[in-house]
Amino acid sequence: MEELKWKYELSTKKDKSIKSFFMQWEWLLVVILILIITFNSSISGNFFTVNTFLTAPMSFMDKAFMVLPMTFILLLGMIDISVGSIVALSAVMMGLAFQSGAPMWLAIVTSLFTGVICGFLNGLLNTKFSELPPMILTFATQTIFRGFSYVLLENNSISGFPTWYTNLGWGSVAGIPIIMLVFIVVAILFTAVLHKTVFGREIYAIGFNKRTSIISGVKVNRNIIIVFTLMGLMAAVTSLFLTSRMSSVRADIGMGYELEVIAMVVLGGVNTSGGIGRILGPIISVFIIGFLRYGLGIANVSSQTITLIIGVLLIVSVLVTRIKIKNKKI
Amino acid sequence: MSENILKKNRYKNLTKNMNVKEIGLLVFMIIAMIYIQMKNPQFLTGTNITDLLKNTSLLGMLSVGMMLVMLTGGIDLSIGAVLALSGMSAARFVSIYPDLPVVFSLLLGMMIGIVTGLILGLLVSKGRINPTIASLGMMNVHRGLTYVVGNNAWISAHQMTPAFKSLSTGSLFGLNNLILFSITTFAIFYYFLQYAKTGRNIYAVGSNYEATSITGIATNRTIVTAYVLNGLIAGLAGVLWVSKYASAQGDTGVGYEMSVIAACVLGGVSVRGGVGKISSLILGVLMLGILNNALPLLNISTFWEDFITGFIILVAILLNLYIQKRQKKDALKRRAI
Amino acid sequence: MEDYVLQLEGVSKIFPGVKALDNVNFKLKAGEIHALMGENGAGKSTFIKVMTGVHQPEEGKIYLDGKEVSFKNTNDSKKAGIAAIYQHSTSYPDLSVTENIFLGHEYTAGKINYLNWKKMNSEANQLLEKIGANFDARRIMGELSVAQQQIVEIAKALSQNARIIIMDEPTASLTINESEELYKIAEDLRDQGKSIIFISHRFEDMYRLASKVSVLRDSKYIGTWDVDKISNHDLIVAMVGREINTLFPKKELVIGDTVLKVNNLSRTGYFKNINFEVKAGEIVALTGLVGAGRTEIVETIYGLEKHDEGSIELMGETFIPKSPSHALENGIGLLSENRHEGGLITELEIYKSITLTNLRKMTNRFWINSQEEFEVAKTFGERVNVKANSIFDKVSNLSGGNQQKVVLAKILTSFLRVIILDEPTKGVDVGAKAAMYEIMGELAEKGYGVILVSSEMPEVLGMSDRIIVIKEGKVSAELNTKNTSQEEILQYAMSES
Amino acid sequence: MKKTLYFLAATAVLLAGCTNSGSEGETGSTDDVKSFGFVYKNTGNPFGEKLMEGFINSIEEQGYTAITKAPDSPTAEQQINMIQELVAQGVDGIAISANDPDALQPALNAARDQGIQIISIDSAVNTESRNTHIQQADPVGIGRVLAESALDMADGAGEIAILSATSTATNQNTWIEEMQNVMDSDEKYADLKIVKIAYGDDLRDKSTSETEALLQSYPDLKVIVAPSTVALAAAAKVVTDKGIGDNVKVTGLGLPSEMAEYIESDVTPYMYLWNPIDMGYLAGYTLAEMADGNISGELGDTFDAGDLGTKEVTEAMDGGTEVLLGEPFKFDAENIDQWKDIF
Repeated sequence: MEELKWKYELSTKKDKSIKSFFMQWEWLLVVILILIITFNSSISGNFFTVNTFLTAPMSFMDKAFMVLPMTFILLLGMIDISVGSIVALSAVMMGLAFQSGAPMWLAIVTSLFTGVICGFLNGLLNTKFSELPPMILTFATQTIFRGFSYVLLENNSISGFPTWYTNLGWGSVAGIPIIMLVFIVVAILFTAVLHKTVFGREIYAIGFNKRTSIISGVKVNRNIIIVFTLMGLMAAVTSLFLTSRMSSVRADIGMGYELEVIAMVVLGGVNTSGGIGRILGPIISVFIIGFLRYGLGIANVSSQTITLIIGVLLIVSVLVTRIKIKNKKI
Repeated sequence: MSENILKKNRYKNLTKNMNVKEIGLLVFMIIAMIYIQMKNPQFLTGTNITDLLKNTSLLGMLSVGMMLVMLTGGIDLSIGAVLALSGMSAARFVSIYPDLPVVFSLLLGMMIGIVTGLILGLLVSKGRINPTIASLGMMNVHRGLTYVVGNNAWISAHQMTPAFKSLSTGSLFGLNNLILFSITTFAIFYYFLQYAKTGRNIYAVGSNYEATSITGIATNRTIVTAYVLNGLIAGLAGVLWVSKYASAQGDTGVGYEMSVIAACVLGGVSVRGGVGKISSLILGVLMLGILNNALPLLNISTFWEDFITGFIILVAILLNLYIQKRQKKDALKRRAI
Repeated sequence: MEDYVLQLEGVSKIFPGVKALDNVNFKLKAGEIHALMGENGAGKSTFIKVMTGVHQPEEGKIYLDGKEVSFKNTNDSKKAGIAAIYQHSTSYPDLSVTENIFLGHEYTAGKINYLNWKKMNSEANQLLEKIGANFDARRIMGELSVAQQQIVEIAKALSQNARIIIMDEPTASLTINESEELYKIAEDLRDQGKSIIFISHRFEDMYRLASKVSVLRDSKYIGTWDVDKISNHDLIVAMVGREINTLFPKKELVIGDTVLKVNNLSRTGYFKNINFEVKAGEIVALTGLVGAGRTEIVETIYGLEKHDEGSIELMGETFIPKSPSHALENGIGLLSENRHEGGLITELEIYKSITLTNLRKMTNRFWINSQEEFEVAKTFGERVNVKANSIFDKVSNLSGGNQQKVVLAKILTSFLRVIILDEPTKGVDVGAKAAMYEIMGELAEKGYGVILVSSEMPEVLGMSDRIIVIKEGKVSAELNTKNTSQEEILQYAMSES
Repeated sequence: MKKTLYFLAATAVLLAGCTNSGSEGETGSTDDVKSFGFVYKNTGNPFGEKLMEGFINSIEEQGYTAITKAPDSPTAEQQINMIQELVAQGVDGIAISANDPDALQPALNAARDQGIQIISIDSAVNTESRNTHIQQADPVGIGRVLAESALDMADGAGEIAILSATSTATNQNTWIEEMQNVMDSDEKYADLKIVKIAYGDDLRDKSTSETEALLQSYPDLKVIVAPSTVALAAAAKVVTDKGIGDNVKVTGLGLPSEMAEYIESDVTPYMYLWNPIDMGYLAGYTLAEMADGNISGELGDTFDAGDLGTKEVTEAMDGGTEVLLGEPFKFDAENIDQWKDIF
């Protein structure tokens, strides 16, 4: 009887010497980023200038907004391949609102609202019909959202937005592009939400084990809907910056964005099966792929070669994480 | 003993119910066909049906390969790029060596398909990379290679030999070669999946991955086999594609993987693995083929096409799910408590 | 020497950093049922994997019929006539029964070796009939009950002409009468001259079936005894390595008011007109056969599924559970039947697992207050006595019993009135079982109403105040624990037809 | 850690691998020699490749350096990024074939602010984004030859259909519109009826099923007019395969290489196009003349365009200015052999 009464004590001190594996992965990404910048500078004299670091991000930051919620979705163990179409539909709705005489701010709200509705719809489908894989459901909505954009705008384009709107995508404050500033704010928010709030913790829990999360009282469906809605919202934000940069709206914009965004998230060390990864990695990946494209472009490397290189980079990086995880397990 | 018979009978009812899925799709298709026929009487004519089958045959072949991959629980987004790579290579080959028998270009396309399938299969099985990501990466690689092989140019009809072009235009027993190719593919893989050990092992791997090592199935080899066969079919289809349209472009088949996956999903192939039949798959492929054929015939504005296609896919998969749920509920009600 | 079909001498299996089997000896006669016992992590699973060729031992020798053998893979052991039936189902849910039986050693015909389904189907049906199963071999595996799946696994072993059959906890998910069926099959096999290694946590299994018992502890071989010559107490000591005096610390408590009352609760296809109540400080056992609807009843009370008719009263007020979170908010907690699918996220650290349910209470407005979270985790982790170094240890590194304690700690972070424990000791070793019973007793003492869902008669009789017997979705009896017996419970639980 | 090193090494090798491909055109940074950029719609398009070839010829002929780029899919988004890259590379002028007439305006204006000359070619950008446009042929002229060939091949009367590229393709839409204008304004087209405008999205499979649907729905169809290479070749292929080349003719605008087969077999008795090499060549001269300060792209400017002789800046239909290459060129069985291997 005495033996049963022993008590174990649980330490609450973190063992600082064990560096988490994922931290290492992010350091690796930073090293790759530096490597790419050094390399780009070496092959093109035009690369290593202040201008590059200020204007180049303009060219690739728009997708970065979608990388943040897509990280959440992959952490949930789900996927959303309809985001490119949401970009198009929110842009089209914005354009139509503007065309019908609404003030620009209202048009912007329309776009954001459209994104939210699309995202919410995706979330609703994925919770109501959770038997079906998200890949299939969002594949269907992808076609529907894109199709609806065509139905609405046909082959027309809408342009003539006010200058201040165009400036969103092209302007700078104190030398730093506006798009970059907005991204920094949004990224900090998403990071804080994922790593410092209950909501973020629950995303990991759902990603690892959905049923356990439900039984533990986590409002799984609500969280999934929120995440997909955020995804829609950020797709709308992307559409705003994209249309601002293009100062024109068409039904065919944002084609293929979903795969680029997913590739960035995966390169950032987020596992597609859910639960594994942090948000910093995908953020660094945005810059890795962005600077790689920009730098190679400046060096006159053909775009299909760049695509090929990014494909190989994606596979090699995932292969390396896998090998490391495998070693870790034994 | 009588109880035994009773139970077996009950089971027979159950199998009948399981086909409800297919019957549902069939009914859906028939209704759609009647509607189309009413709108445009040219729909159910010999020529149009031949056109429809010809245009759907490559989709059919590709979806068989995709089904093999999906049965293992995988997916292949690179299939469109493989199509382009093998087609471009074969066309280039034909234009450089017009005197060699056409079989060589077919073999070349299949070889390329096998190699791409092997790489992807190894990445997925040995490399343990998620198939979506692995095939996404390979899609980029193959697409890039296609431009390299094609030297940024197209290969046009006049650069191809008549024998090469007749691969897809010729016919046997009154049936167009393409249709024959796809029927043969369906037949071979029906046999393969039903009566060959490797075929059954593909189902087993997708049904319970963990158990395969205990059962003594060479898991990785089975997965690689599925991807290689998929690559082989895609490589073959690539050559036929180029032969059919008598032109090879760098951007051949961009996004075609989505049509192929849609056909599989409509045909009841589970993305989770282990579930899928050739018979249902044929229905799914035909459904998509009818859709592609009928939209222009119905004189529907081109701007509505995507929307309608997406909507029908969504309705079909939700209907499928509803039928399954309904069946389960009925079964529960029948349970005597 | 010649008597033994199988003999292991000094077998060791070493994984990087761990010795999973340490100098293990084992002898098996033809026509013998030999129980292999030991706590979780004692090395039983590795033992099976070495026997079936999944792993290759680093040291030691294996003799089959007196001849030394070495299995390089599962096919080698199959050919030698060894088959294993695993604890976690290794079946293929999407494939037919026939296919599950013959996968890996199919019958083929013709020059091109096509699969001969006709022959396989008829042979599969013959095999099933031989062991008294009454379902068709063409059925899809996933549609069968757990017990039927076990029978398929046995048929599979027979189809491979196995002489030595290893059964790894085959009764873990079975009810009493299903177990009884399995026992009969096992005895039939024994009488046909097959040898069976029977691995189980249940003493009833061993006493009922085996003639010999061998014990493993901490990867080491402890000893082999004749079953009728070793006492329960000595066996526990052998397995645990220390004395455990009272397994069931049931105390007499003052029973309080009714906390939960279920009136005519029904769910189509699962259960009908269920009535019972639980009082504060009371442990009510829900027992019956697996599949009788017990888990479905408690999951409905917990809000995981919706009921069609009837009502639930909580503290005298009507309560319609909308979701688990709603149930938790109202004071109902559930320890799920399968901790891997419903209790734990093994990839997470201990503290994250414990605080998952009530993390919202440990925040400053938006942000998680880590210090508070750590404190809560420590408090509750220590309260259930989780054996670990720190709250930052991964749950996956804990033993089954300790994992179960983490689940319990998580549930206790909520303010509860009713705790539902669904098979809390399933797959848990003897030491951890005792600890679970201890905690269960404490919970009742603190005034919780406890619902214990269990198929294990000793714990039902040892821990509960009242017993509700469920049969085919209906309450067949409500018994006072003091005035009943195992036989009476079984009588009410078993089907009359 | 070892794996990490492997990965870094792999990345380094990968990057090193593209140094070779990257170094060939690396001249943009030199300040003393002027450089000019060309952005086409998408990569791997033979028409675009020939445009770029002509452009490079003329720029190098003048002793300058040329940089050509094309995105791997025909989107305006990627073209914006390429314009930004060219600005960073310090070019003196950019010629662009736009995927969207309006979407490039902010990017091009930002480039102009850096003193970079902008012209569009093939697919125009809006007038505010460009100095001038290189016009392959007068759209009215294109509309007229399309209408005339349809009339000719239909023997003066009957049903014709149009199979275009994507529904959003500006050039094709303009030409179709001009063709309809021509047909509406002249009595001789009274018996010629356009039954449908179909879109094949520049995809082979879709163009094929659209063609088949046209043939199926309009059995009396006499001519299919396709103002895009993919659509034209796909339509001709369908007609060839069905063996109805005697009843249904296919014509339009297409590449000689793609169409040689069908011109020789008389499914397409003749068709029109312009010489992309000359177009690119003209763009090179126009751009260089502007960068040298000789012309500004104003109406009435004249300049010497190398082998093409003297060219004049004229008024364009959209209100801006343009430099016209010439009349559309007719490809028929007589001359197709000389052209099919060129572009």
